[in-house]
Amino acid sequence: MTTKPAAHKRRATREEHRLGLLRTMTTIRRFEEACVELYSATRIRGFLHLYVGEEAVATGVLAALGPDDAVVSTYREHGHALARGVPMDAVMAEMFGKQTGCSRGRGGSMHLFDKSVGLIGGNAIVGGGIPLAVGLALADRMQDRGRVTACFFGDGAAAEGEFHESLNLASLWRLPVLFCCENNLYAMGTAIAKEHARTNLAARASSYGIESAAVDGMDVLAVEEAAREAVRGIRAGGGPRFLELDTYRFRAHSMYDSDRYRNKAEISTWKERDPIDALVTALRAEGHLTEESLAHLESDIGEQIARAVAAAEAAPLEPVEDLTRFVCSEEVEA
Amino acid sequence: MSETLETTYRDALRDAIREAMRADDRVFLMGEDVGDYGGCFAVSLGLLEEFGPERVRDTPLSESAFVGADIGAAIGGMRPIVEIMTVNFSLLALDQIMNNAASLLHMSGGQFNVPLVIRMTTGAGRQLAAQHSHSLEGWYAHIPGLRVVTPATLEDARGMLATALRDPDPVLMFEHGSLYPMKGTLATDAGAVDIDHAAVRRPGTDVSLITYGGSLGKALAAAALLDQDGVSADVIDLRTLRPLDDTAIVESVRRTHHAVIVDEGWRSGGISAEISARIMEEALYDLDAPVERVCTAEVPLPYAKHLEEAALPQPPGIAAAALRTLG
Amino acid sequence: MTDHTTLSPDEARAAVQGAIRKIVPDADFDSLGDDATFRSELELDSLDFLTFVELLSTAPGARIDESDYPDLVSMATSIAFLTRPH
Amino acid sequence: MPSLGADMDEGTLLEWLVKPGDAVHKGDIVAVVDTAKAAVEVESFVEGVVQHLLVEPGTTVPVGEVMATFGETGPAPGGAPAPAVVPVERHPAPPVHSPLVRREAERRGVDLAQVVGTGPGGTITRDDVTRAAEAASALPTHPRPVARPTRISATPYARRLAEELGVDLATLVRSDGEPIRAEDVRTAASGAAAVPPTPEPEVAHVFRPDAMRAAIAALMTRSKREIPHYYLATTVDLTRALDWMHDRNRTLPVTERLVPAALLLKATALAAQANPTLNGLWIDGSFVPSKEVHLGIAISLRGGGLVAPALHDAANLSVADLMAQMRDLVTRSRNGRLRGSELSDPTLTVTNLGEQGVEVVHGVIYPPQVALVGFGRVVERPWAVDGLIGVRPVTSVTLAGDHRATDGFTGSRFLAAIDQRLQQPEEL
Repeated sequence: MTTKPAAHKRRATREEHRLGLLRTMTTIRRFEEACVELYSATRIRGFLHLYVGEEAVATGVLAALGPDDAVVSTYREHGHALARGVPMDAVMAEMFGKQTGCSRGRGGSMHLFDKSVGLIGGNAIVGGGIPLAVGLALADRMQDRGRVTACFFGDGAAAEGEFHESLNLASLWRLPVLFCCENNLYAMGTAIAKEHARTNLAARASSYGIESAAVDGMDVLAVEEAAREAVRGIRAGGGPRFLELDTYRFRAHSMYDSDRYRNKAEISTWKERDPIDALVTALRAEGHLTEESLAHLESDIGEQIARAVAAAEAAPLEPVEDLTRFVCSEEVEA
Repeated sequence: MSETLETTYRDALRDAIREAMRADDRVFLMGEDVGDYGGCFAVSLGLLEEFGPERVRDTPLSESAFVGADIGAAIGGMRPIVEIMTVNFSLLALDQIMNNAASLLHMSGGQFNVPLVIRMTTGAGRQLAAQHSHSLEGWYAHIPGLRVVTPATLEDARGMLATALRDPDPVLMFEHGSLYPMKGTLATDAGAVDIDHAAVRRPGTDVSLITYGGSLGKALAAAALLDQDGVSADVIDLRTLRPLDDTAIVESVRRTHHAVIVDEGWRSGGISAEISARIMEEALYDLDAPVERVCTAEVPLPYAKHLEEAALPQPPGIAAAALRTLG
Repeated sequence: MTDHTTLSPDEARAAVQGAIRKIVPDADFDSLGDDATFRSELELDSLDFLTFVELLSTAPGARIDESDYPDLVSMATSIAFLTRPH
Repeated sequence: MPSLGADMDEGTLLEWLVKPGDAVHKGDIVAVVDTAKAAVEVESFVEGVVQHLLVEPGTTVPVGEVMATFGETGPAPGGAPAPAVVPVERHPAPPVHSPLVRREAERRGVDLAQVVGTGPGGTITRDDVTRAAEAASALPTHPRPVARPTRISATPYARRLAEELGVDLATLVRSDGEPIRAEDVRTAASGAAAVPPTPEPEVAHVFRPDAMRAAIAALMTRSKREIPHYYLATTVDLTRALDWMHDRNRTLPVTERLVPAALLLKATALAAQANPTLNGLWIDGSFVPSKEVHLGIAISLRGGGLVAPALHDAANLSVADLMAQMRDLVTRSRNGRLRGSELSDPTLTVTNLGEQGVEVVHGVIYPPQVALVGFGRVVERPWAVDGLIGVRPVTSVTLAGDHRATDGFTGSRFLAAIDQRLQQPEEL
């Protein structure tokens, strides 16, 4: 993927950078659309939670991170994995449960891991990744590393005890964590107003002494800017930061969900704010994107996805004899 | 011969922590009241003064967050020792222990191991009533990806931690609350011990008493009672509940043909059931009587002393069970 | 039969009881009575009886021949035999 | 029919939202399907024009079934429809039978592969199995297997030990209903001369009275059930034998003196050596003679019970040695310290109940031996010798013989041989 920060390279122009963001968001969108089709055809199984509509959040936040930073995510993490630079072939193979998958077929859609880019999972327990992120940050602090850990979770997680315990601990110890709350207004099928006494989640984080901001999560540029500012503050030793990223998922919670708790008008209204469309419109208006270059981008991504699917289809399965590998470490530390 | 020193289980644990922290900068201790207070059971008394607040970290009462944070810190290159005050509080961190510590390595296809040691106090016998008297080590032994150790002797209290810290994967160490004041002598150069094998604490020929942790002393007392009846008991200290040392269990049963499992956990679905099942699987044709189990009565532990004593395994009950197997 | 010091009745009783107890450890002499026949009441067989004789022979002065066996059938006869001057 | 969840195998079409001729774009909702969990909208993954709708609303179809076809243009009457969805990999599912059905089929010997199911989706029901079984029984079939014998209750270790020591558990079933334990098996091995055991050091055998009673009960029951006994008796004049013994004893210390039993045993051993068809074991329907005479000596234990350990190779022992070994054997029996071989080796057993006062013993053979010799009490009886009547010490000698192995003729020759030996005590 393109947004894996590459500070050593020539600094991209502003236009190049924005085109990169577009490519990332579009890649996530098309990848997931392919997943829906593959799921319907039973090639992908298990739970499948789609990020469609929320692409600006992962894309914008991860554009603000450095290569050594860490990312902890949720079960709706295809976007984070791709935006962070996990190779698409490895993500797709994981969806297929193949040996070449980024978790060797043991994780599936909800548990994408890649040590090489600092992605410490896809965590399928709501709120379960938050303490983990705090601990990663603690280790960095104790070892004087300048690393930042970005921790993604949703509005649903903000009702969990682990959310509150972790925010308190991170603030208490001034740990370098960037809390990214993807507020898509629904905890699965329960609207935010039905689950939170106060729906202003950023304010809630503030109460723990964490500098917080609410950001338009449908605007990738706004997200990136807010994230850069927060990361700067964290690296400067100011302790954790909290971003509430207001967004919306265009599709149901998961494949089996009939979406009966939302009305179509609400969905349509949010679709008008499609983050990809918004960026396309802006780039066109500035003259940085033509019909041809957009078509070229789309066909490029289409081919990449087709290759990933073909590779996943062809990839070997993990041998059943290896079923119990990775329950315990295979090599004891010297 | 090496020199010996008079010590206690508590002091042996502290010496082990101190030695580990001196040897490796990555090792640190974290938990509720481990610092200023000196540890709820005084295990970490004095460590704050020696190592400072960065490495002896008092935490908020947030079991899930600080256990989760230690998992993160372990992944991040540290070697945390977490103290959970008592096993009942570990339930608040069960999500982290099970869904993260035990699962991450496998879920990530071998990419993220969690070199973490979680110590906690377990067991009853101190009139602490229903919420502070659990023996849930058997529960944790159910979970693949964890190692569960139960030091029952001074040597193990002194030596298991170092080995546990060398383990690349999470180790849960259950310290029975009644053992902390236990006195005895220990070699001054006592150090790391293996955490793979069970130990025969008293060899015998007629019946196997299979136990661990806080029940070891009771099993040994029962063995002394049996001795008076001319019955020779083989007392096995399991030491590690996961992975179980099947070989030691089976070898003992092959010697004696009669087995009694003594477990302070409840009987239904407990580790005693697992041990019994393994004996059936691997040594059925050596059994000359059904396996007997002496476990805690199926009640939340009561406060009153006589009720608590009645609920827990006691030497006469263990001896009686042994005699039942002998017909 | 050489003339040795003979046993007193109490010594003789003790010697008989000691010998019998070695063969039948739980023999109850109180309920047995002095006239009870050892072989039937205590279920002594010929080998047991031989052992009994063997044990009694170790008592001072006692040389017991086969012909003496009928004198050793009960406590009363045994005491009489052992206290009799030889 | 798309798969809308990992556990979805089929779906019911609720309604079509398109009709033939409609242009459809990728992502358009074309139908609503009931997945049994919820009504879910189905989107199209293709662009094109609806040609045929192949499934009627209200119909339940499996995942992967083609529901509609799309083309570049409108419907082409008679044209081959093109599938609209990615073909789903479907393996023919192996038939799933309920545990009840499987158990019933096994019990009745029905091959489920041959049964036509009438249940939902063609599944086989219990009634189907019943019908198949009844149909099969209407045909000439193999005889039903013989009912298995009642299961014997024994501990696993006892079972293993019984196999190792060659003990038949059926003979050890306890009257108290408790399972047979290892100890019962060892006790039985001590009473029953069985197949040669594995060499065993002297071990402690704690004989429990109740277990031993049960073992004796089982063994004797088996004997009376399996062995057709015949009985012979004769009376033997012991004058010479006892005179010889008393003479000998007179010069000896108590420890070396003989008892009459030693002479009786020696005579029996020699007689058995001369009549080998009485000395051995009945195994699997035939007699296996033994080269040595291992005399089993029935020894009553204090507190009840009985063992009959072997006096090895008795025929070749001097009377003095036999006497010494007999004493040792009796002592060790009563201390519970017999060797495994002693418990299992006897080839012919002698019971000497005469010691306890009875005049005649009609014994029960210890399986798998084929004879048992009994000696009664030595009594003084008027006895005619050379035309004169005198009072003589005599004993009654009996033989219980296994009629499968020998006849009365052999038995009487054997008793005569014992008599003969006892008349020449110095030859013993």
